[in-house]
Amino acid sequence: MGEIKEPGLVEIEDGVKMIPGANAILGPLNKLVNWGRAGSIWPVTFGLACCAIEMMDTGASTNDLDRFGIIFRASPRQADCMIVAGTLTKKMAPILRRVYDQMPEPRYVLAMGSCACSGGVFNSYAVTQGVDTIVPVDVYVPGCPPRPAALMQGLIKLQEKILQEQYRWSLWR
Amino acid sequence: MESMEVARRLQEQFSEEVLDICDFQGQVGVIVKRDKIVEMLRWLRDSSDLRMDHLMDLCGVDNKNRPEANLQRFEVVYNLYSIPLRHSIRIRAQVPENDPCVDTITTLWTGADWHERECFDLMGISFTGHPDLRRILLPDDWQGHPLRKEYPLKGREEWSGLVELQRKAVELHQFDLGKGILRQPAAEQSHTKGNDKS
Amino acid sequence: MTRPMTKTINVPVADGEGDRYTVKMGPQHPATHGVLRVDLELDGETILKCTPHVGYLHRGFDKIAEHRTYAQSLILSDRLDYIAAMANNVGYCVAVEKLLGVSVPLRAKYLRTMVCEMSRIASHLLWLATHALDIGAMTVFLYCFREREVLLELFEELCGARLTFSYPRIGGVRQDVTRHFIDKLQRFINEFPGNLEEYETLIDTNRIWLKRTVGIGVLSGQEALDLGLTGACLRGSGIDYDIRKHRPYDAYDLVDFEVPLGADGDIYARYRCRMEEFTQSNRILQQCIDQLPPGPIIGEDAPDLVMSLQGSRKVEVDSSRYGTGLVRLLEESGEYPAGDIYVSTEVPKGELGFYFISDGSGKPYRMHIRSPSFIHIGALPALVEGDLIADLIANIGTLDVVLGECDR
Amino acid sequence: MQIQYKPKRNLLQTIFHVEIMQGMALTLKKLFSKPITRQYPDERPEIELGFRGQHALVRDEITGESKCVACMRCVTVCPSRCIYIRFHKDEDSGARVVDSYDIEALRCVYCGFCEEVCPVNALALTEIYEYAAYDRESIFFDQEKLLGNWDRFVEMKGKAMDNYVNPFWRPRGIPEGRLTAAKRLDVPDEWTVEGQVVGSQANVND
Amino acid sequence: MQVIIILIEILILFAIVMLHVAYATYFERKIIGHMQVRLGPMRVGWHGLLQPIADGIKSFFKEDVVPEQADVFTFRAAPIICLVAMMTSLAVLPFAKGWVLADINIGLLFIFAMSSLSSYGVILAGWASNSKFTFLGGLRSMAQVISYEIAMGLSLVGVMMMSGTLNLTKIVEAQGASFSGMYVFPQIIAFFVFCVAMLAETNRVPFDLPEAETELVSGYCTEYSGMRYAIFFMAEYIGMMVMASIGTICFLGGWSGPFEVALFPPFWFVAKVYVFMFFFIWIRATLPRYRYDQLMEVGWKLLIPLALGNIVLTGFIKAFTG
Repeated sequence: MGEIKEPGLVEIEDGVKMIPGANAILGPLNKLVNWGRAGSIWPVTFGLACCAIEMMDTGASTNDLDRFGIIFRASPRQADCMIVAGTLTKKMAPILRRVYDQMPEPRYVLAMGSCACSGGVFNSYAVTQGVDTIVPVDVYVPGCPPRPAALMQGLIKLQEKILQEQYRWSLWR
Repeated sequence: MESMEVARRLQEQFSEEVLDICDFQGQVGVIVKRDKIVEMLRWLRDSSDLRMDHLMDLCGVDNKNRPEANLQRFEVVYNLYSIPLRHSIRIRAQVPENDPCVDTITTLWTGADWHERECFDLMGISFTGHPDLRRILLPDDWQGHPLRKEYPLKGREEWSGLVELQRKAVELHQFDLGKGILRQPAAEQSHTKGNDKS
Repeated sequence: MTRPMTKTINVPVADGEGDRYTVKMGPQHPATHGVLRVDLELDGETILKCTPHVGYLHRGFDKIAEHRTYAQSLILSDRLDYIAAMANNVGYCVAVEKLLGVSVPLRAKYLRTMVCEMSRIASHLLWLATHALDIGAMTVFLYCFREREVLLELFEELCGARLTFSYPRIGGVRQDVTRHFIDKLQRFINEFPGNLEEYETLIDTNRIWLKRTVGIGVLSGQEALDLGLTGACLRGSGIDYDIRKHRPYDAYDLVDFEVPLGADGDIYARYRCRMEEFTQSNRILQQCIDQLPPGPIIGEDAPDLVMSLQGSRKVEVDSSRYGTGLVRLLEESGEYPAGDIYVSTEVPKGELGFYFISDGSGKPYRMHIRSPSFIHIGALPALVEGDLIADLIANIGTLDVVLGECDR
Repeated sequence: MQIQYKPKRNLLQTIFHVEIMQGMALTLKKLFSKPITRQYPDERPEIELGFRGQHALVRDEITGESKCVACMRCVTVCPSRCIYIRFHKDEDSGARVVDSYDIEALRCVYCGFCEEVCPVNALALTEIYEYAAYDRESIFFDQEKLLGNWDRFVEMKGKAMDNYVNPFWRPRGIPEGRLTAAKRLDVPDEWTVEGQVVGSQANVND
Repeated sequence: MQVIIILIEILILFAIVMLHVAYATYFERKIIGHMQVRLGPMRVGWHGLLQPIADGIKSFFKEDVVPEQADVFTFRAAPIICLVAMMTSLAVLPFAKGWVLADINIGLLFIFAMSSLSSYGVILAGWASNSKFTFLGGLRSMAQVISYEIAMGLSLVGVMMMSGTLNLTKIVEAQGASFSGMYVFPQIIAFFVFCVAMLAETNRVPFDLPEAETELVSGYCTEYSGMRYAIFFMAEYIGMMVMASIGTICFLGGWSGPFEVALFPPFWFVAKVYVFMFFFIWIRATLPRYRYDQLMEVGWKLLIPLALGNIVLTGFIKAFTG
């Protein structure tokens, strides 16, 4: 377990880092980076239950997520965002965490549907009550399952969130 | 053939084993002892005028709070159907609490394999002679059998794997650069009431 | 920058023992239709041993149902096989009606048959879509979703939700159909054969498709029966078992349809069976529209949504002020019949059975669901051992499994 | 019924890849056909009456408050148990007064049972579905938020709200005699038992 | 001075090819989208025109993960090998008369050498990631490239026999001088073999087994993230362009066309390359995927005999017509 070392960066508040005195160049660049990220969110296919079907439907012709530059990647290494679509059981929780850990920064999590957000009707021995106890969640999309347009609205919300970020760059080795 | 007729035939053949025959909404169940269950089912499957070749369902039941008298603590229920002759029957094998085990019927139907594993996993009834009796739906290191009546809906204590995971998640959250929300599972929060009182 | 917890999943590439090695496919894998995990022991690409692991979506349906009334548990059946939720709803209601001895009006029966068949088409469309995608034909996937979307919109118009309908009620259905709905459905029925032709143009006689499906995953009728397969998987092997014909429920004995049977028992035979079922379902839909009788849509003796429970506080409703509620309360207050019952219906995947034990309290004492997918995944090793990895994918596709139903 | 296979391709068809050419012709044809994509958020999907979306408490036009009478039927029927009502009895009239009405929307399964059993049509699942949020708190609805949701819904629907009938307040095809007084709303003819759609070959005398 | 000019030329070529690669992805997503009755990228820029740029920026600023148990040096080198090999083969392609970086005598052979070299990158990537899916992907790729390299080489032997040279410029010139103006007509069998082998060499549907998404997750690049994945992606598209260029040069008559485009001599060349690219995409939108052993069967039992037969046939025709 190592410390995060980012030479030259100063953390000005939680999660916000900057290089002192470099605003003039980095400001526009920051915008550009955020624009690129917001315009090309590649989610990892993490379909668990009912919501996965609506997620597929969102990617299909009628709604077409490709319009937003969103294409599903099978490998978490190439993904930017994880759409947790469906009930997360306790048996599945370690795998969710592992997939999340395999994703490179910057990474986002979108909890889709009641079950992912809070466990939903399945308040039983086998179901985790919300994925946000396992991974940090950026956007909650309510619905059971949310209709495709609702998922798209969630993704637009995520884009808005990305566009407001400040200097969240990981280093390229 | 009528289901009642099948039940009678079974009683004639295995008079020692059959304890009772019950009829509810047109469906006939035969309550039997567990000892000769494999022979009984084989006879039902193979005898030429019954030919119950389709095992529809197999499940375990916990009889703890059941009003009917003379039942053992557990029972294993077999639902059979004959595709060519179109009749069905239900066999209820009684299983005592102190020795919850039944002979496996995977020798008769390969498909019974997973049914029996499920029954073992959730009800804790073991099947002698089963080739691969492991937990199937729950993690291997799970404690208890959820479908028993004394097991509460939400379980008694948290599965150790999840506790460990949530601890790790909190520990690793400091390395996340994003602003996602990680909820502390332990702290009871006002917005996640979940008023399931059972 | 060092990051913790970013390790590869696997152990070193060769595990000793010559060329044998193991691969764990899933639970997060694009071809496993959800969260199925398959452990493979491979020699090169040949599968020596295949062990499916399920339970990653086990939510404890049986236990939850013991803590809900019969009316409330209806919503659980939505989430069983979420691709054909309507067929599950109907299956659940048929079982509970038989248990409680509730009768269903004829119009409701026809409506149920209609939505069941719509659901069958929707489910088979998704099966075809994912099956084709697994084998690599991605366009079929999107064409299928195009038609599925029409059906989902129809469902939405009927009951307000796209996937989890909760449309049937114990003793009837929730909403009547409108003229607009019927017209839209009629248009779908008319256009559907043309769309079927489109899919067939892309894959049916395509040489690559034939190479991937003919003679792969062969099961004889006796083997299929032995494994407990039902639905198109069993009929593809030539065994005539369709619950709609064997033990008719709803209006299936009033409509005319045929049960397609295959002979070869391979993936292609199962594929053709399901393609034929599309046509038959379309026929049933047309008959349902034509024969839809007038009358009530919910029975006189149907229990209330707010079911009273034996020995619990009665729901306080001032009936003089608010009438008798939406449907009649069981005034006997919790006198439910006690006994056990197994009722199965033909859902798109196969035989879906509900085993209920009632102790007369208004909540099921025990509910057990016999789900076709559970049995079908159990049969996977018998289908794939000795074949290649690519055949495993095709075989998972042909079994048409839904993990929500398998794990419950 | 035995299934029929299409005839096997002959040598010429094999050499010229006829079936593949047909497939390619189809995709090429589709290239020039009109895409069916609905461009959300510019074009929104048409939501049918009775879509089960965001929760709202109906604002009574006269009092400006919620219509809820705290009969607890919705709490009783809710399968996911996400409705929480606190009330006390008014000492003068004996009527119940609602203190708080909370819905944990993240736990809700949108089955619509609550609006169906509500005797006074106090609760509705509106046609609003876009309410994703960054935190849980904003999707936890208390009474204020629920009434606000209703206002938002009224604003969205505009004038059409004058005779709004939620299909779950007054399910289609249910005879009037089986409904509470408040649920006997004015509905289109088609929704009544008398005006229902009947098939052309139906045996009416049955 | 000469060196500087060449360097500038290389830079220009590099920039143009990169832009083409970026927009080839856009082209593919649009075409495939419309074939599937949807729209493809629409919202990043006008009609999604800035989509490739956004993808690039995102990839560039993405964290680069090297798995702990991977062979770090090989893992990092593999994508570079792929890209360099593909880029190098661009040097010998004549885009128009005189528009070529290195007009060498063994142009065709050089391209074969380079495209085989790039498959080393794939194999190394599969091995170095130390994951089974990538390993299987790498193995599949190796076997596939070896088998189809032969078929492809043999299919072009006919062209060499007719033109009598390996120099790409001269092949085009010889073609222009021939009876039909294009070798696709006399060499129709070779053209068929070439097209199939081309799909296999570039790992495209129906031969995309090394990266078959539903079987091997992402195949050999499963463990790659960020920029390194983007490099693989670029290499694949450059590979497609190189193959399309060879097809254009050897069968469709290179830069020659019905009329000269005055200001932009490579016009016909680029147009023909895009026809090939469209063909790639069209196939991808239509066909399912072969199984691994069937792929080998097609390669060894169908394509190689066909190509050999074509050589014999060409030889006879050559011998009798002089």
